[in-house]
Amino acid sequence: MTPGLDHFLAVGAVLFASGFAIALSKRNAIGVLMGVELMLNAVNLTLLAFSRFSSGPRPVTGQAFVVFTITVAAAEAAVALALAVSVYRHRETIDVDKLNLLRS
Amino acid sequence: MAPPVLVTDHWYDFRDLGNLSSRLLESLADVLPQGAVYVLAAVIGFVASFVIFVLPSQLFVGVYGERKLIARVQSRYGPNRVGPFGLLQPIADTIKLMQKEALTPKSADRALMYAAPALFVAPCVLLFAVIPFGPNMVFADTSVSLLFYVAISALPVISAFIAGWSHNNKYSVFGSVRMVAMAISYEVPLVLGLLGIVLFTGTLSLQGITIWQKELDIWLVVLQPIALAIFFIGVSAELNRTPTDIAEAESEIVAGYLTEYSGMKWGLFYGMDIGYALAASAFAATVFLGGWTLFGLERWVPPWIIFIGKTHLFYALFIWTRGTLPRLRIDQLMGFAWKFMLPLALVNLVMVATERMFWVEQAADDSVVYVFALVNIVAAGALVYAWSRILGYRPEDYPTKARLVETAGGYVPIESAKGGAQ
Amino acid sequence: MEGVGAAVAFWTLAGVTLFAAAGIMFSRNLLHAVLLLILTFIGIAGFFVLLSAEFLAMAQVIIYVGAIAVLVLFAVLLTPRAGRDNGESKMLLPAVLLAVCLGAVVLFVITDTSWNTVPSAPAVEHEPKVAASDLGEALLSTWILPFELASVLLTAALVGAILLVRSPEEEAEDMPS
Amino acid sequence: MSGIVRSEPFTLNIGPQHPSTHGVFRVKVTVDGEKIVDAEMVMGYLHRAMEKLAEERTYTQNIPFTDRADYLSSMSNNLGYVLAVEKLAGIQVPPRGNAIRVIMAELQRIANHCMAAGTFINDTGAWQTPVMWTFREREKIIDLFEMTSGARLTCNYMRIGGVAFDLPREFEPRARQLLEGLPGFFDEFEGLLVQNEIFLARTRGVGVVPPETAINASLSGPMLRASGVAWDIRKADPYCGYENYDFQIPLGYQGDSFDRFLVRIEEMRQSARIIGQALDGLPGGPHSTQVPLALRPPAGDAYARVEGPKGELGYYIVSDEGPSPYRFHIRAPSFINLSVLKEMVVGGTVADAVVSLGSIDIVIGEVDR
Repeated sequence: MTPGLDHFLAVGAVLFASGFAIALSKRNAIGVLMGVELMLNAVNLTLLAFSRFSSGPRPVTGQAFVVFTITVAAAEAAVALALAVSVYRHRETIDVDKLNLLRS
Repeated sequence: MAPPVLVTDHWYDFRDLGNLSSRLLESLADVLPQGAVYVLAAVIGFVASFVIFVLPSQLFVGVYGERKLIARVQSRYGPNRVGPFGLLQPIADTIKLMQKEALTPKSADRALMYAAPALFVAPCVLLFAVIPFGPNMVFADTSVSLLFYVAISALPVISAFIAGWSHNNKYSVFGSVRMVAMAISYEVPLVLGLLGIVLFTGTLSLQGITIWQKELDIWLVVLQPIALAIFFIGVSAELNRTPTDIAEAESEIVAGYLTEYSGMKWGLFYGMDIGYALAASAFAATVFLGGWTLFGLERWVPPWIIFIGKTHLFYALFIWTRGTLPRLRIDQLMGFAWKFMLPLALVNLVMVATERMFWVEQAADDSVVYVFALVNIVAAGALVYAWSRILGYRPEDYPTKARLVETAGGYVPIESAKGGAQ
Repeated sequence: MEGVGAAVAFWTLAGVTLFAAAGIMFSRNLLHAVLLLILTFIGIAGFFVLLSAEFLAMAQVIIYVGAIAVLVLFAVLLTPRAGRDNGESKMLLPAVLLAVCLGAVVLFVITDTSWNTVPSAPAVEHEPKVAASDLGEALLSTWILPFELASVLLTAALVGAILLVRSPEEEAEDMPS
Repeated sequence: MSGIVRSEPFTLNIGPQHPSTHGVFRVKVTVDGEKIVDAEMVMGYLHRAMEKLAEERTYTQNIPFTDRADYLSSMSNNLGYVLAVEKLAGIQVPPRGNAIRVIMAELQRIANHCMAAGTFINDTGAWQTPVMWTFREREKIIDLFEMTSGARLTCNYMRIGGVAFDLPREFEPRARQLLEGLPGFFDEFEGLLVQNEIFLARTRGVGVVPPETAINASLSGPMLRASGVAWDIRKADPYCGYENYDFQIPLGYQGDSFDRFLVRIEEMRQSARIIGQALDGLPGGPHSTQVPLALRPPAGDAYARVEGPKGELGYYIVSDEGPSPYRFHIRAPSFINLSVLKEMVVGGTVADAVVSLGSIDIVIGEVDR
């Protein structure tokens, strides 16, 4: 049957939950980052679903908002990966469990 | 902007194959179950575009034509043994590749190694979905088809990286890292260059751009020479054609990310390299050379034949550079992308914006476009020359002839030599 | 959004995306996880097309698949001895439990409330088509301030990322001698 | 744990089987990213113990060995060996023999430089286009060799005391025809590449050899002249009558790969001039003197050197009055020119290393002997 608002929201929710699980459970910092990216994408999806189906004169506001989340996600990914690489340079590991020293 | 209907729309009028397929689909519409007609339309569109344009062009222009033309550049004949004038050479190559043994090194990551060729082929087929072959002969006429092309052309980079990474071989890791680094740094100026086009035509859809060029009777290559230069260099960097084929540079890293491939897996990469080059030249023909329009001639000559001719014309440009230019080093390439092409693209954007603003504000009539064309061409030449001078291009103080000395003695310092540096 | 086509597209995309998301969770090799992440990005771009936001779908493919995924690949490349296995940390069990609860709560909320959507199913004719030009105008008219802020943020992130990753030699180079 | 972890350099084999090592020659390169930190050359894959074998064969039987030392310039190799034996045995060569030897040596230099310049551009990445052009010219010269000596590559044409056969009748018209075409080809070839911005970017400043290093490493040929040192055996220690030909020595500016290319192109022009002058003044008379087959030169040693296409090609022969040389040594220019490869390569990228190696123009047969 044709996909309505509930279907898109459901997919968004499941994606968010899996991204959340990945972010919390992965040992490698890059794995955590992947989880975060997935969560941001799920949010984008839900935003667009609402902007597409909800009443309201101008659905474009939802899409404008998604553009801003994409830019924030890109900036955040760049900085997080830079962080991971520089931590790797000092610690030779980016294993989330082992990174407990605050001193450089 | 509904595309203009051709003179006749009988089914036998092969000038627009759209009539034929629509007539066929209407007759089948009631026979097939409810949704199947759309699937059938998709299949017909795909088979038509592939059988008429992509496959023959890939084989006969990509493999045979390229080898013949490059042979001519090198003052030799090129393939003329297999079949009449060597025309069956590509088929012979394909058969040879198919029966060759496809080796997989023991320490390679088998899953990725098998996936990479498939992932390299899929985007190439997708690219042809958006290219308009005729007035209503475009497979998927979305309003963002230009952006679709740029987006899909980012996918083969990932599959090339996977291919190189999965071989677990030093040369291929070299090749894949180079390929990704170069593709990323050439995508930025490429997109900025295309932005100039979008600014002028005002639409993102390729069909819209073709119609714009048809109504104003001007080709965008005249209006935007810098954008064409940037597009050509950016695309030849992304497809790894010769001035920038460092990802599989034979003389340095054997075959880059294709080192361990053999048999049909290598064949797929080789075939799809040509496919991407064809897609890029089809895109350039649509955007820069006026697509299927030829100043009104398209009412008599079938538009898709005009389009195919222009694509092969642009493809000849790729062949020409491949036959004559040596290869740049990776750091020179990166420097060239960021220090030369990006500023040029930005300045071009500013120029186009002012022209567009002038055109819209003054509501000048459409003939002002020809003035813009003149201004842009002159500005392009001046800009390229001035910017290269700034970046240190001094051809006159490089000697082009060795010094000549009469007698054999010790070291001859530069100034006192008889010949001197011309 | 004709009925049958959209439904078929929706369920296949949902299947592909969720399979890939689960794959990231359970795959053993980090690189396979990154490639599955790319698959999810493409799946989500497909969803955007279904929600008739084509410009955003293409932007998503360019930015996520073209740039961020390659960034992650490079990060994996630059950390060779940091273990390429996609292992779980000690927090595996609590993480999964928390995620499941969160998912359950949100799903319940979705199915329970009745959203006042646009009258009838998306098959309605005057489907609010948002062309790229409307989005452009919106970004530069009503949303001009966040647009400028976003560019400032991107520049800050750019400079920050470069500074973080400078190797000692590069720093020594720029140190005033 | 607190030290900054360096990205560890890994070794890469520009191995014996590699498209641009001009033969079986291996450079073990330690690479940090794209930059080369250390390079170690491994050779000997083509060692045929030529110098030992020569000690069991008579002086005339050794001539075919010298063809296979540097298989790309067999005429010059023959000339070197034959001059050494003549110096040892004190044999005089008739003027016509000398003139034919000069013509053949200079033709061989053009053929070799065509090969060297062409493959060098191939290493910078041009898809075989320049090589095809230079090979087209080289074929004409090879036809001349085949007409006179019967073989295309390893001609075995020189004999002790002169040359094996006299020039056939149609040699002169064909040679004249070739000489008319050459200057046009050189200008066209130079025009194609010398202004080419990408070629300049890839070769200027790559693999630089300063003059002091060139002299200390006893380089010779185009490598030495590209660094600005004017040294040519044909001028410094003339043989076979080179002193009465009018030609000049080309010199480079900074000793980088581009200068070597320029020097080679200019040398080809000079060789064409020498051949023209030699053909004009071709003396009559016998083409060689009679030498007993089992030649037994007096005890002693002799060293004769020739300006081969790759550099100073020397033959050192010790005789103990036996029918075969007691000791037979070849001073191979490629082997000595190769010794500076490490300084040229370290610090540059892998791509530069390949270009520098191509610019030295080595032949593995001569390097490994």
